[in-house]
Amino acid sequence: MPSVSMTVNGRAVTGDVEGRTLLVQFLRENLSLTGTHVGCDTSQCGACVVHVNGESVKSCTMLAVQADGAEVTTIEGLAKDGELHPMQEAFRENHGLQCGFCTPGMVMSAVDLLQKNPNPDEGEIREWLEGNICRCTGYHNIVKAIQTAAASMKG
Amino acid sequence: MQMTGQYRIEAPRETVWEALNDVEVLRLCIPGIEEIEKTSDTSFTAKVRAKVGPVSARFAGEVTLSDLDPPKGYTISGEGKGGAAGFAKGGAKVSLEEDGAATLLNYDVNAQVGGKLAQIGSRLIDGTAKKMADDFFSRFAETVGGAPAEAGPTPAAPAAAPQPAAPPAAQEPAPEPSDADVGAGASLGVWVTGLLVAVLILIAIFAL
Amino acid sequence: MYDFNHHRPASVEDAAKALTGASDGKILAGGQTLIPTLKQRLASPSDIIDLGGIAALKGIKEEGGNIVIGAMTTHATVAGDATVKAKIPALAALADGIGDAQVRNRGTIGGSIANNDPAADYPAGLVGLGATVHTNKRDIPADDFFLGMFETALEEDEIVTVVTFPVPEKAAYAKFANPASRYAIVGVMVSSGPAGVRVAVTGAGPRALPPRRPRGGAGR
Amino acid sequence: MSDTGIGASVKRKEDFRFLTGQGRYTDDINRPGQLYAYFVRSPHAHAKIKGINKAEAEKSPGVRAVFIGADMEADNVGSLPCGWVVTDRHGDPHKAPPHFPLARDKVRYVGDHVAVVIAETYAQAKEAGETVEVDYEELPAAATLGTALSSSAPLVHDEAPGNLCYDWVLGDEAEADAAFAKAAHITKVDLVNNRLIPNAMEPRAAIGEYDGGTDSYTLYSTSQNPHLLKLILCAFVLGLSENKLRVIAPDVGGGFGSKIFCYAEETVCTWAAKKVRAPVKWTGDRSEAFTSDAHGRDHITHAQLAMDENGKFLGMKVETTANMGAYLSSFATSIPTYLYATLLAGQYTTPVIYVNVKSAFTNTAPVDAYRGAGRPEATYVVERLVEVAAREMNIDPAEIRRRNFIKPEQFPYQTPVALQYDIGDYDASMTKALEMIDYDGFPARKAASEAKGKLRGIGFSAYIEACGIAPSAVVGSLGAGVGLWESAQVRFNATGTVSVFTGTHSHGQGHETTFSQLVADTLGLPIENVEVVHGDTGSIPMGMGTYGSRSLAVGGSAISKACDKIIEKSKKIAAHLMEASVDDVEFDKGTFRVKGTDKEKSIAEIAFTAYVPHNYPEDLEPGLDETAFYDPLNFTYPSGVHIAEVEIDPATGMTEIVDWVAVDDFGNVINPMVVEGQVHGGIAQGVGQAMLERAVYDDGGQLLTGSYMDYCMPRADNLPSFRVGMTQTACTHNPLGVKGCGEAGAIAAPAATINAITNALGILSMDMPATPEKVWRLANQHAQAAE
Repeated sequence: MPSVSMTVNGRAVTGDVEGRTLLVQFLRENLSLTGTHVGCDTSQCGACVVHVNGESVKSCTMLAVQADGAEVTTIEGLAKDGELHPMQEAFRENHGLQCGFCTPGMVMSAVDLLQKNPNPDEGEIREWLEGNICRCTGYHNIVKAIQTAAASMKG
Repeated sequence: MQMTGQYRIEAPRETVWEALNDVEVLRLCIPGIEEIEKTSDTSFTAKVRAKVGPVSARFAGEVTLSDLDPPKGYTISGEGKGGAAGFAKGGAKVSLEEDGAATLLNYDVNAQVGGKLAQIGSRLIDGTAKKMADDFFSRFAETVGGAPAEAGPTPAAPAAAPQPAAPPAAQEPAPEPSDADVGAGASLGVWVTGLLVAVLILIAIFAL
Repeated sequence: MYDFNHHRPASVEDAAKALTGASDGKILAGGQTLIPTLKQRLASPSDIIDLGGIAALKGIKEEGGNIVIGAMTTHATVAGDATVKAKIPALAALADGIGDAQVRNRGTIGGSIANNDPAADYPAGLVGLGATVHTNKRDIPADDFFLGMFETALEEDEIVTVVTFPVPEKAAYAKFANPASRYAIVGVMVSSGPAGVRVAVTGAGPRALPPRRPRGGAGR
Repeated sequence: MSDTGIGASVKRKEDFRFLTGQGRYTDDINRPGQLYAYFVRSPHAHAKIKGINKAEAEKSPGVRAVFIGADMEADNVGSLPCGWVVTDRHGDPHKAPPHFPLARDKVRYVGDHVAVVIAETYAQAKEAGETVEVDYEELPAAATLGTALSSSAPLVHDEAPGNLCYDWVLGDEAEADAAFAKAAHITKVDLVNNRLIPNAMEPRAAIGEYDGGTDSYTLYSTSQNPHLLKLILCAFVLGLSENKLRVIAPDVGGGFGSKIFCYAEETVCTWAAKKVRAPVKWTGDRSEAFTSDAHGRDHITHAQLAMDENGKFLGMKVETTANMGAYLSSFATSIPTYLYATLLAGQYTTPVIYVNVKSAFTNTAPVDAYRGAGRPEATYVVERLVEVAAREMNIDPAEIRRRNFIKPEQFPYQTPVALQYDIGDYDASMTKALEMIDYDGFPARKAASEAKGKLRGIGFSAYIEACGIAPSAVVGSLGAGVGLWESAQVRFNATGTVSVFTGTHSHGQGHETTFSQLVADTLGLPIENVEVVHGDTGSIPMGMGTYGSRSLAVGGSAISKACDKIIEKSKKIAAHLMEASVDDVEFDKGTFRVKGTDKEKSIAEIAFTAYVPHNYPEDLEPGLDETAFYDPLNFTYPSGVHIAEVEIDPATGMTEIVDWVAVDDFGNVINPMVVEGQVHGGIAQGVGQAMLERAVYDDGGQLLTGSYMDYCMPRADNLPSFRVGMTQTACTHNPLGVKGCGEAGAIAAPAATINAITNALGILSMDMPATPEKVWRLANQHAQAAE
């Protein structure tokens, strides 16, 4: 059984996994980081989005062994010292979530957007979110939240 | 899905008919065949490995011949179970026409896929079924007729898909007009429409 | 998913060796098609040869008037690369329209063309731009590379290493995406460059092809 | 208004845990020693099970047990019931063929449950599952609604000849015919209400657990109504004592109706936990959700509207065929009848309405409530009819609606289809919506679009909803097998904080916040001091759960009543503590005062003494903990007007929603932010139905849209930002004056969208979903016709 080592939310972790173990399974089952969710099996819903080496990826479409040696950030690693990340805060402020299931992936995806494009317009935000499905909010408040976060992160 | 096609085989009808009933010939022609065994004069069991891109599924099943009308044709039908992938079943009505010294083989295939493959792979089913039928009949024509087969496509629908550049081939998998609104490749209309529009957009871009 | 042996070779040679040595080996590039297929248990390879550890397969450079893209370069990298954007903006736009942001962060050009999905974007890009596919064994012009639905000229133990694109005078890619899967219902790459005017279409048939009668008399 | 009181957009209390990955959904829960279940499902739409060979699976690594229908039968496990009896036009109950959790003799849809494999890991269970050999004799399938009732259709159940579940009528056909005979104009439409798959983002999951020491069970489940699930499982399916089953529905990732029902999987996990003496966990994947969650909608309707020469409605006749799927899901029968036909009056004074609904069994997944449940279908019929009528009569679409609106002075208004609307002001919503969309400016906007080569259209939908699903007496008289009241317990802790136990369930609606606001405001407490507890039958009073936009109107009213009881009891305590008469004690903002004195006690002080009653008199009971049950007098009737504006590119058929105005009357509003969020989500689902979503089975009963590759979910780039406005007429019969808001958007949006698209295209009708291909064809057909 292959052994993998990676840094997850700043913490070095090691685990024995099968070749077929998905990154999301490793996070949820081995590390009990259950904030990352699985909402589909065809890599479309985006509930499982985490950052690997700083980029958003679908952790259900990546093997744990592929993340060997990587820096992984999950929703649990976003808030620092009990302080919500500005994106989390903006989601709360703008009611960008309802049932909360798609939220971790949505937030991680949105954070990656602002890394790449700190000043996106509404159309760019909507297009970026193509890989994240939310059934509750109609996206209206998610888009608002990302705009708010963009403004607050600019400072 | 349904599809039809025609092959001209450079062999007399009797020869073609015999080949159609010869397990050894079928073994050579069925794409992905791993095992085939005759269980009676009109039936055999087979194991086939179907590979479509990343998908690779083993189907085990039975094939039966019916409506035997030697040497004019028969109906070949079968059903295979593919475990997690689901099942595939279908049949082909094959008729043989004499065309001078050669034979025209007409087929009318009816195929259905069920379970997981239908559920998540519907966009690829028609193309795959068509490809497998073409593979079979072109290999068959080649095996029996000796030379690469000459294709005479008789499309069920107006051929919208681009034609391949090189033989051997019947018509390319023209997707069947289907009821699904959303599947890629779900509807012939969408393809034609989309193609035209995309070409028009590009022409507009180039005209600038 | 069925279990498999995982290999992470450090060179293309080792990867080819692992592939030859496996009873039913499969190359893993970005994995954005292969992993969902494995999850659905629609394939059960004995061995997975993960190219993620081969640094030489990544990256983009300009060389002899061509844009040279390593097989393991992600769509996001191609889409965001300054050289590609300057020299072949149509190719950057094509890469930027594949799947979604997360798929683009993992999916690779080599994986896409080796898979040759009939609705994928890159095959039309390669044919429409007159690219050449380089493997560990040979160089294959794009026109000869894409054979049919999911079929390429690649042999069993052949691995795509690099794709080179001649820089066209101008080019454009347009696609109609399936609203659900976002695969191309149809995508068209048109270019005018060293190889003349080229048109290639994906989605509308089993493989990326020039249309039967290119408009305006353009042809290969 | 305080910044956390009723009417304030308080930020949600539940968000911190969801935003930091600390939500606790069923799949996040793991029980010691748990095993994993994998369901072997039918790949066929219709087949006889001739035999099942499970020997190899039983020998597979890690496998503890493989169960099939016969094993459940041997344990006398019953059929999953349908809880609502619909009486047909001849006075007979609907046909109710059995629905066993694991199929016995036959499978009837793709995804039907055939066997369950229980193993130490999920992978082991799945691998073993593939070795279960089922010998099927395939049968022809009745896969499409259009042909299911024909005499040549294969029979889904022997118990239901002709595949007919019921043939039901509402209204008087002769009266309707008489109204039509007088008509100056009759508008006819043929509509298909496309079948939808709910797709809550969290797939269903369940963990069944058995405690041998107490002979009791715990079921963790993704349920919208844990008590109802408990009741059904115990009383109808598993034959357990109700005191021996605890159902916990923790955080649930969306429901939209699909998690109301009692499903095979949770039944099997509960039952099997005792068989294998270990917790049994099942987590569905999306593929399973597509095939085996109850689907929604799926109607074929022919409707007619009779009018006088001024466009005044004289009568309506509606014939609908509704799909039930292969088995009756928990409430399936009521959706196309009592939740559909009764809404066909809409906001209008149509005096006579006659409805005939035939429900059919087909070899497809069961169909039941999905967001709006019957009411979107009704609104689609009414608002398409009205729109087509306006175009045929050449009357402005807003004007024809205004001419027929029920006027404010006509309330309470008895419709010809059994409902009594308590209050509303439909004209007010229309006026506000027209202002917000700048209706007068539409011709100029249309011209501007045309100058760009685009087609612009505007579409109205004036919807009404009957929600706050209750009252028990009414639903009981209509055949419901349950009461539809709601419960609440408001429990003061000794230190002055409050735990509120509600029988409703929150799976995105924000109850923890809204209910806290309600309690904090009513009792004069800081909102942080209020905790809302839901979802655990072990701790909450029996309640009926959340669906049909009932939580605030019914559940919130129960909380309000419990708070009243708290205040009443507190007054007695205050009177004792301040040595005054109860009648002299007044309560205001958390403080009890003796009239005309400066004596006062805070509610926290009262609560403390209630639990430390060192000097209570004999007749004063300690404790401050009150439970209330609330059974309303009527449904609530939210209403509103949605206006969509679209722009179509005739060259591509691409439709863009360029503006959306929603003006809704939800009565009094506790948290406008939460309410607007509900409206947004509802509109998105309605637009999804109108433009993107459609479940497609092929003629053989295979689901072709079985993943997100083919079933098109609305995504951010399919939708605009919405403009939401409100008008208010307070509900007359609940203590809060509130109505329901959860389904409004999904009810209003399909008609608004299709009305806008057909308006842009200059045609009368088209079927949903309005995909680019369809729109392109119609746009070009239209262009040709115009040349």
